[in-house]
Amino acid sequence: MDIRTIVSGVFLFTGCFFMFVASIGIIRFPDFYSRIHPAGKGDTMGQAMVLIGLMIYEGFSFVSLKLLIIVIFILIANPTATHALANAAYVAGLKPWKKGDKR
Amino acid sequence: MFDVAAIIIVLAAALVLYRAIRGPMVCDRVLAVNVIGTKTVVLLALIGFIYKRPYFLDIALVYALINFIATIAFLKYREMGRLD
Amino acid sequence: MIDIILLLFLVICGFVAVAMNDLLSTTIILGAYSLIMAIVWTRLNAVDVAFTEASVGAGITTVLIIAALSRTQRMEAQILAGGRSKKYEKYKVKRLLLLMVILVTGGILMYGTIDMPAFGNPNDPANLHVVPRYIKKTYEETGVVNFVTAILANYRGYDTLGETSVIFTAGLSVILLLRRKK
Amino acid sequence: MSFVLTSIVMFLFWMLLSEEFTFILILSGLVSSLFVSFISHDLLFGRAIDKSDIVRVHRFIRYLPWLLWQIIISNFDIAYRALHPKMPIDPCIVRFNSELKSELGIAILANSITLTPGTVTVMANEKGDFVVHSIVKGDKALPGIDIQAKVKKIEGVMDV
Repeated sequence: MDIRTIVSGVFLFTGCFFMFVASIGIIRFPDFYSRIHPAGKGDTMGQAMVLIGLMIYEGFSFVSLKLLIIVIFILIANPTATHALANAAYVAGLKPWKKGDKR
Repeated sequence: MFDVAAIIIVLAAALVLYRAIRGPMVCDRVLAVNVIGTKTVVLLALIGFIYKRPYFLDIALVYALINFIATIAFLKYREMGRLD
Repeated sequence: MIDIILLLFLVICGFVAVAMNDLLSTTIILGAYSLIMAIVWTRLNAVDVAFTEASVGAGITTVLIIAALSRTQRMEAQILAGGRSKKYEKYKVKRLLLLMVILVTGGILMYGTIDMPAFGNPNDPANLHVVPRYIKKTYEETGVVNFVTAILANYRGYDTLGETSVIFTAGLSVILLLRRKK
Repeated sequence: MSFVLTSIVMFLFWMLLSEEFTFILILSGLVSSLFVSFISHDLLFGRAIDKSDIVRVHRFIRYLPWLLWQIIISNFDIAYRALHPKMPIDPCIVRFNSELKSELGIAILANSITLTPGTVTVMANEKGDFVVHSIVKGDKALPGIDIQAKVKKIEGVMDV
């Protein structure tokens, strides 16, 4: 166990934790608009964390360059996709959930 | 290490699948499938590292691109009512 | 462990996709099915099958089905919601009949698999003739690193070419059908 | 100009994916990247690149650490709200007009709002109108003026 493995493990499991929390959020939150929050943030960051952990484990090579490209693409595309989804729901006229409505 | 992480992510995807099945609206389902897609990308990268065959990353890259396309096609259908 | 969860996923997705009333939701669930199927292919080390599953199953098929849906009805016909009408009773009988047919067919197919040799046994006749050659000589004969890819694209090249042309024709006919007349 | 740049980017991407440097691979990569950029060279670099773009990229890189820090904070926020047994959320929708003009600035602001704590962009159009869904009411609902100021600084003297 050298120091690099430990650091990459920390990144890996932090990312896994955030992805898991995002899933729980998607299940628990009451309406579509609030479900977008964990999908847009938790997943983006969890995924970036896991892939950065893999990059640290791998060191500098073609593989980590590919991982970097995936991370950058996802940091751009994932918020855009959630934003597009929210836009579709907004255009369709979906009303947001208010505090006090039933879940 | 990678095995445990992969299992955690698969379980998270299982939770999201519940939302995809239950989801009261179509939008919820698309959101859930989009999230499953991002988890799939990570899972593919992890499987590549488990098997020590990092060329699996190419599939992960293709996935990251395709996941986006399907979502955008669906949204175009919802907004315009057609695809062409 | 992961494999079992993934296969369970596939079964659940299949059942749900059949049970849905809304065709758009079914399409989306099938998208999730494809995503998971590609992970299974990857775990079986069949990289290019996973590629195909990713691009055809999750990408193009979803887009094409949505394009087809945009020209037709999305929801299932209202017979289901009809309650206790005579038509509904007839529908129920028909459905039971269909279930019987499916069960019998499935049973026959399952019976057929009993004669097959055990999976992964090295002494089976299927694993004695060409498989050792594929494993040993793939790299020197074809120059391809992954031998699932080599089998698909080199040794069975004509087969794959036929499949590809079928998919290409299907794509062309879908474009012809869906193209909007100005 | 845009043709050459696009084909260079495409060819670099090809080399990255292939990882092997044999003659046949380089040749086919060259041919296919030229073909792709022949079809779609106006997509990636729509207009000519001048000096202000380089300044803008520099400013954007300086903006990134702050954004990363905000992403981390927002994740802890989401984790707290999702795991808390009572789920302390009180969503509302906020409309405002940012005075951004360029498409790039609007895109950056929309993605930044989605990634910062408590808010998600629901709609943004080219006039700079934003509709934001916030998970808490009150002061925190409106995405801070500082994000807008920061993005405006990146946008800089835009001549569009």
